[in-house]
Amino acid sequence: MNAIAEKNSILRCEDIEVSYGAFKAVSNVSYDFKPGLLYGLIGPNGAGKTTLMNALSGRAKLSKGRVFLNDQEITGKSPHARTWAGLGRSFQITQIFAEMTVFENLRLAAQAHRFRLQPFWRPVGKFKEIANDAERVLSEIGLEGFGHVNAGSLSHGDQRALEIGLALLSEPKVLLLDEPLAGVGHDVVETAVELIRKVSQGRTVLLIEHNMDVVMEISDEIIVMLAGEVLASGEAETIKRDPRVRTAYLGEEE
Amino acid sequence: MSTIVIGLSMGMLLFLLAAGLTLIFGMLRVINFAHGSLYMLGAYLAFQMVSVTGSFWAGLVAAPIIAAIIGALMERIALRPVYDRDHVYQLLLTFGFILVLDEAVRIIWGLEYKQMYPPELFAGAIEMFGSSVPSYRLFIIGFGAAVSAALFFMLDRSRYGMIIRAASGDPEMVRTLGINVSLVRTGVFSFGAGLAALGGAVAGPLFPIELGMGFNIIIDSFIVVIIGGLGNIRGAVMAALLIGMTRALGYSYAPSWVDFLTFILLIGTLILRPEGLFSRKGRTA
Amino acid sequence: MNAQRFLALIVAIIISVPLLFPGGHNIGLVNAILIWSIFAIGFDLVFGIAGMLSFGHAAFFGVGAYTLSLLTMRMGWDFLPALGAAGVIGGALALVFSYFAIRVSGLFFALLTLALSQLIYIMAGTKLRMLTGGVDGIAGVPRPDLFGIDFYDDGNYYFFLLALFVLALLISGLIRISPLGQALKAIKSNEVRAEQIGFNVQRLQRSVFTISGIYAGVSGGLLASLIFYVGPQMLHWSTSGDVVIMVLLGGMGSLFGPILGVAIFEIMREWLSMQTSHWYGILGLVFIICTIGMPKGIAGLIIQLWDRIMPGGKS
Amino acid sequence: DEPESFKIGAVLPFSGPYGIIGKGMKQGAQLAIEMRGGEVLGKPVEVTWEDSETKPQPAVQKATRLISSGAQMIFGAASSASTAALQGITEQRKIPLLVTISADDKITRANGYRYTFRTSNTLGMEIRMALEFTKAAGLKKVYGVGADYAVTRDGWDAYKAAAEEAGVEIVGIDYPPLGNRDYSVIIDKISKTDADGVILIVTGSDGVTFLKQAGQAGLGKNKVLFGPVLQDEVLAAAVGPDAVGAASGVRYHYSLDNPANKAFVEAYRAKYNEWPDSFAGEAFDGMSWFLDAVDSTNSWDREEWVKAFEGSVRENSVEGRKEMRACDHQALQVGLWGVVEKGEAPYPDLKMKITNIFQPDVLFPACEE
Amino acid sequence: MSLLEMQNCDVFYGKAQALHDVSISVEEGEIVSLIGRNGAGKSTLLKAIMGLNPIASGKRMYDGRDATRLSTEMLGRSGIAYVPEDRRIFATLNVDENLRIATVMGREGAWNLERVYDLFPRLKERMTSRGDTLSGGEQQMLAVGRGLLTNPELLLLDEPTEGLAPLVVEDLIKAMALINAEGVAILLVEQNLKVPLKLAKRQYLIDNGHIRWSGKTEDLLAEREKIEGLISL
Ligand SMILES: Nc1ncnc2c1ncn2[C@@H]1O[C@H](COP(=O)(O)OP(=O)(O)OP(=O)(O)O)[C@@H](O)[C@H]1O
Ligand SMILES: Nc1ncnc2c1ncn2[C@@H]1O[C@H](COP(=O)(O)OP(=O)(O)OP(=O)(O)O)[C@@H](O)[C@H]1O
Ligand SMILES: [Mg+2]
Ligand SMILES: [Mg+2]
Repeated sequence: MNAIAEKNSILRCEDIEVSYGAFKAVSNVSYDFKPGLLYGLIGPNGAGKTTLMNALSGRAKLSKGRVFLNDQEITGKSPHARTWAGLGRSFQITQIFAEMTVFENLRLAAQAHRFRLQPFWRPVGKFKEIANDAERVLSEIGLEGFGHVNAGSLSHGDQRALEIGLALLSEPKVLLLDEPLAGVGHDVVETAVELIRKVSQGRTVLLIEHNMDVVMEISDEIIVMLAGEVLASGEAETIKRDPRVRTAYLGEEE
Repeated sequence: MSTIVIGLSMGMLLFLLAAGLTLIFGMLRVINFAHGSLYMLGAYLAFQMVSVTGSFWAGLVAAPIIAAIIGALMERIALRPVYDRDHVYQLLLTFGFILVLDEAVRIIWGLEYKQMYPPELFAGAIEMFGSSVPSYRLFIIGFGAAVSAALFFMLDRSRYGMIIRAASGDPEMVRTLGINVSLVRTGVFSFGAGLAALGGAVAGPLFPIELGMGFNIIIDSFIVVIIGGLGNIRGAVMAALLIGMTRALGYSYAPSWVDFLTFILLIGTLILRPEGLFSRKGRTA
Repeated sequence: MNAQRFLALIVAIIISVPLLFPGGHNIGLVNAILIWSIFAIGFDLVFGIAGMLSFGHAAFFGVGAYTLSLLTMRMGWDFLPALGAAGVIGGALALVFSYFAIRVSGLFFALLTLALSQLIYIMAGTKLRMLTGGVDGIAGVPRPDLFGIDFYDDGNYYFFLLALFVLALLISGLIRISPLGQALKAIKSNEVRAEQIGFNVQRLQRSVFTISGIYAGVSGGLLASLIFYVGPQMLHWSTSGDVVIMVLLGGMGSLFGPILGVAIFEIMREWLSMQTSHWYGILGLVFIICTIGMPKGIAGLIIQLWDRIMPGGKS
Repeated sequence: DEPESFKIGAVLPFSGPYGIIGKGMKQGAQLAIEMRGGEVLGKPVEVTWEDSETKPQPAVQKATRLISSGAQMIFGAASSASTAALQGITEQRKIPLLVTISADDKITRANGYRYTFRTSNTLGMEIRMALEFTKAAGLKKVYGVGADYAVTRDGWDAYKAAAEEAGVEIVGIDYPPLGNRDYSVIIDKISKTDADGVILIVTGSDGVTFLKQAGQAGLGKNKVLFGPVLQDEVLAAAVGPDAVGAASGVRYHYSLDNPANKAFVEAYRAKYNEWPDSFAGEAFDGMSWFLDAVDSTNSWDREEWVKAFEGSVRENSVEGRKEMRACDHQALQVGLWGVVEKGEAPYPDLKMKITNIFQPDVLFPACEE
Repeated sequence: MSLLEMQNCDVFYGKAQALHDVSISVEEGEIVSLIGRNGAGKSTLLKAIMGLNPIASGKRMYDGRDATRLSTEMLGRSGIAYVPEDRRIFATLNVDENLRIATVMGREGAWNLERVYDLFPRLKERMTSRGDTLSGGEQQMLAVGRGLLTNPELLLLDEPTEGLAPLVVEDLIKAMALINAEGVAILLVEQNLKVPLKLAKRQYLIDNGHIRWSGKTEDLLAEREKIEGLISL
C-alpha cells in the first residue's frame, strides 16, 4: 500500500440520504472508505445498513448527497456501470440464477466482467478464458463438486457461498457483502471467514454482519448505524465499549 | 354539464365491463383473455332469461350466477393444474376458453343478433341540464357505484382480499397457515367470471348482442386495469371514470380522435407511473 | 440420435413436404408455415430466451408488411432491398417500443407493448390511411423478381422462403448458445443479479427486442407478398396473440418448438376447418388439453417421449 | 380437354365479424346451382365451401389451395379487405372472382381488375340513393355520422357536395372510430341541433349500436335517421322496436314484385323455411347470372367467360334489369330504398318496406377514363 | 404419546434422495432441535413435516393419528406452524396484514397481535409498510410472529435467528422459552449452536439425509468428541 493510496479514499459518500415517502431509511451519512481496509457495518434491524449498501451500489435512489468511487462521481449511475467501475456486492436475500447450474452461474458473472458487448457470433463454450475464471472461483468458494448442480437446488448455506462467488468474479476494488454468513453452517463459518479474509486482500470490503465475534475479529474499522444515521465508528475495542452501541445493539453481553 | 353525466355513465359502464378482469388479473395474476367471452356469455344468458321470464332483473341476477358456475368449472378443470407453471401458460388456456365459449354460444344461440331492452323502470329519458339523458344511463352510474363499493370492501378491507393477495404471491405459505388456497382461487375466478357476465347483462340493452361483442371490450378492459394499477378496485374505478370523461370530451370535440386519446392517456400513464396510477412498488434487495 | 436431432428431423420433414410430394396442394400451407416460423423464431428470442412477454410484435410484423408493399408498389424498389428495409423498419420500431416498454417488466411489459401496437393499428386504420389504404389495406403486393425465376408460382417461391427460413434458424440458433443468448437467459432468470454482475440489462433487452423486430418485419413483408395483400389486420393485437399461442403450443425457449407450434397451428386450422364447421371450438379444446397435458409444449413432449423410448440417449 | 366437373371455390365468412353473412350466401348460391339442375357446360357443378374467418390471410390461403386443386372460379369473400386480398391472387392466376356483397367502390374500377365481377351494389351508389332520399323526403338540415375510414369519408364528401348543391344545409359531421360502442355524447350533441335528418354512414354492429342508443335518448322522435347501408331485416331485429322508421338502402328484398324473384323466394322458402336475406338474394342472383354466362360460351376457356360476362345484360334478375358494365365489371342496377316497419306473420316482427326505387342513371356515374 | 412422529421417511427431489429412512419424534410441549451442516437435509425435513415435500415412503403421525395423507392446509389447521428459512413474507401485504392473515383460521390460544408487537416492537413501528420493503431482520421477526399467531401446538422454526441483531436474538430466545412454557412444542433448526444448546432438551443430528445421532443435550456435550467425528460439527 503506497502512501498516496493511504491518504486518498477509494469510496466516499457525502451527506447521502435515501427516503421512502416521509420515511428516511438513510440520512446524513458521510463517510470515507480507505483502500485496502475491511469495514464492519453493524446496527439494529432496520437501521438502514442494507439501504446504505443499496445506495452505494446503485439500487436505491438518493434523495440527497453524492457518491464517489476512486474520485469519480458515480451518483445516479446504474448498478452495472458501478460494477464496471469496480464495485461488487452480494445480497442479503440470495440472488442467484436458480434454474442454471452453479458453473453456469459463475460463467455468466465471468462473461459479464469480460465483455461489455455480448458477442453473438460464437458459442459461449468457445471462450476459454471465461470458463477458466469460473472454475477458479468455483474452487475458491468451496463448491468444487457442485458445478453441474442446479443452483436453485443447493442448500441455503451453499447458495450463500455462491452469492459471494458471483460478486468476486467482477474483480471488484470495493466489495460490499450483506450478511454473507447468514445461514452458513456452524462448521464452515471459519472457512467462510477465511474466504472473506482472503478476498479482502488488496481490496476494500464493507461487511454487514450480525455475528459479532466475526465482525469484531476481522474488521479494521467498525461503523454502527442507528435509525438511518451513523451512530459511531472506530476500532473494535472502542466500539465494544461505547455505551450507546451497547444499549442500541450489542446488549450487555458477558 | 350533460357531458359530465354522460361521461360518468360511460366511465361506470367501462368499470362494470372491466371489473371481472381487474379482479382476476389483480388477484390471480391471470390475464384472462376469455373475459370478453364471459362477458358475451353474460349478455346471451341475460337475453335468454329475459325472453323466458320477461324480466330484466331476472337476467341481471341469473346471468352472473350461471357464468360463475361455468367459471368455477373452468378454474377447477383447466386452470388449477397450471398455476405452478409460468404465468404465460394461463394465456394459452384462456385463449382456448375464448374459442370454446364462442363456439358454445354459436351452437346454442346461432349467429343472429339478439336484443334486450332496459327494464320498464329505466326505459325513458330524463331531461337534465337541457339534454335528455336515458334513465338507463343513470341506472348504470348508480349500479356501477354500488358494485365498486361492494368490491372495494370485499377486496381491500376484508380478510378475504388479504388472503387472495397473499396467495397470489406465495400460495404454499398461505396453505401452511391452514387456509385452503384452492378454494379461494376457485372462488375468485368464479366471482370474476360472474362479474364479467354481469357486465354483459348490463351492457345488453346498449349494444347489439352478437358473437363478436366480447372481442372488442377486452382492450378497453385492459386499459382500465392498467391505468388503475393491477387489481386495485379503487384504481380501476378512478381509471374508468377518467377514461369515461376523456372519451366524453373527445366525442364532443373530436370524435375521430377518441380511440387515440384513450391510448395516449394509457401510454402517458405507463410512462409517468409504470405501475399504474394507484399502486406502490416493492424493493428488490 | 438424440432428442434434439429427432426434433430437427421432424421439422425437416414438415418443411420438405413440397419436395417429398411435388405437385401437392399443400404448398401454400407450407409457405405460410415457413413465414410464420421466421416470425415465431424471432419472437421466441424475446419470449423464450429473454423472458419478455411481448404483445406488440404484431406492430413490427405489420409495419414490415407495409414497408415492403409501399416500397415496391409506390417507390418502385426491388423486392430484396425492400425486404431488407422491412426488417430494418421492423427493428427500428421495435427499438422505439423498447425505449418505452423496457422500463416496466412482467405483465406490465406485455400490456404496454400491447397498447403501443394497438396505437399503431389505430393509426394505420385511420390517420395514416393515405399511406396504408386504411382498413381496406393494399392489394397486389408483388413477389421477388430474381434470376428470371417465376416466384409467382408457389412451388418456386417455396425455395426462396426456405432459404430465408434456414438463414433465420441458423442465426437464432447461434444467438441462443452465444454469450448474448446466455446473458439474456441470465436476465430472465434473475434481473437483479444480472445487473449486479455487470450486464447492462436494458441495453441487452433492447438489442434482443430489436433483433426480434427485424425477424418480425421480414416475416411480415414475406407474408404480404405471399398473399399479395397487406391490411391493418396484421397489426391487430390478435396477430401478436397468434404468435404467442404458436410458440407456447410448440414449446417456448427451444429452437424447434416454435416451428412445431406454427406447423400444428396452421395445419389444424386448415385441416379442421375442412372437417367441421365447429373447428373453432375444437381448436380451443386442443389448446386447453395441450396446456394441461404438455407443460413444455409439443417439443417438450416429444423430447420426453424420446428419452423414455431411447433410454441413455440423453442430449 | 374438359374437366370432370365445374369446380367452384367458395371462400366465405362462416366465422369472425361477418360470420352471419356466410350462411345466407351459401344458401343462395346453392339454390342457384340447384335451380339450373346442378350443371354447367354439361358437367356437374362441384362447390367447395371454405371459411375465410373474415380475415385476408386465411381467405387467400384457402383460395390458393382451391385454385391449385382445379377451381374454375372463386366465389368471394365478404369484407372489403378479404375481397381485395382475393383479387390479388385471382388476377395473378387469371381465375374469375365473383363478388356479390363487398361494396367498396375500388373493387370494380375502370380498367382495373380483369377477372373480378361484382353483381351487387357499390357504396357509391348507395350514398347517391341516400342523397336522392334526402331530396325526396324534403329534409332541409342534415347531420352526418360516419365510421372513420376512407370509404365513408369519401362517401360523405360526395354526399355533402351534392346535398349542399341541392340546397340542404349540413349541420355537422362526426367520425367516431369504426367499431365504436358509445354514441351517447354524439347523440346528445345531435339532439341539441335543429337538424331534421341524420345520415348514418355506418353499418353492421355500429349502426345497431347507434340506433339502440339513439332510441333510448329519443333521438328518432323528431329527426329522420337514415343511411346508405344502415338497416336490413337482420340488423333491425338486433335493434328492436327502436329501429322502426329508420330508412336505409336495401341490397335485395324478398318483397320485390317480379316473376324471377317470386320463383326464387318460393323455392328458397321451400328449401330453407325462411325468408331470403339480402346476402342470399345477391348470391343467388350473381351466381345464376355468372353460370348462365359461362354456359353461353360453350367453352372451357376462362377468357371466353370473361368476355361473355362483360357487357351481358340480365333482363330478368331478381332485382329487375342488370347490366354488367364492360369498363369496370360492375353491374348497373336499380337502387332499392326502404324503411323499417312492424311486420306480421309470416313476415318477421320488423321488416323493411321498400319505399323508393331509384334508376341506374342517377346512381352510376359514367365510367371514367 | 408423541405429538409428532415421522417414521422411516424417504424424501426425494426428482430422482435425488434428500432424506433416507428418517425417524424423529417431538413430544408434547418440548423443544427439540435438529442440527447438521449445510445441505444435510434439515429444511427438507421441516418441509416434509409441513406437507410441502411429499413423503415417498414412511409415515407421519400427528396427535396419535396417521397424518401421512393430510394436505398442508389440514396440517396447518391441526396445529403445526412453519417459519421457513427464507421467511416468505407476503410481499404485497403490509406488516399488520401479514400478521392478521395468520389469525384467519381463528385457532384459540395465548398469542394475539398485541403480544407479537410487544415481542418485536420494531414491527409495530413498521406496521403499515409493505412486506417487501422490510429489512432482512424485520422480515425474520415478521415470519416468527406470523408463525406464533396461528397459535400452534407445534412450531417448526428454520433458522429463526438468522439475520437478527444480537439484542433481538436474546429477546427471541427468551420468547421461545416462554412459548414453550405455555405448552407449545418446538422443533428448532439452527446454525447458531448456542441457541439449541441453551433451549433444547433433546437433539437430532442429521447428515447427508440420515439421522446420525439423537439424545439428550447433556449427552451431546459429553460425547462431543465422538459425535464431531461422526458428522464434523
Ligand atoms: N423500498 C422501501 N420502501 C419503504 N421502506 C423501505 C424500503 N427499503 C427499506 N425500507 C425501510 O428502511 C429501513 C432500513 O432498511 P434496511 O434494509 O436498510 O435495514 P438493515 O439495517 O439492513 O436491517 P437488517 O439488519 O434487518 O437487514 C427498514 O425499516 C425498511 O423497512
Ligand atoms: N428444491 C430442491 N431441488 C433439488 N434438490 C434440493 C432442493 N432443495 C434442497 N435440495 C437438496 O437437498 C439437500 C438438503 O437440502 P436442505 O435445504 O434440506 O439442507 P439444510 O440442511 O436445510 O441446509 P442449510 O443449513 O444450508 O439450510 C441438499 O443437498 C440440497 O442440495
Ligand atoms: Mg439488511
Ligand atoms: Mg435449510
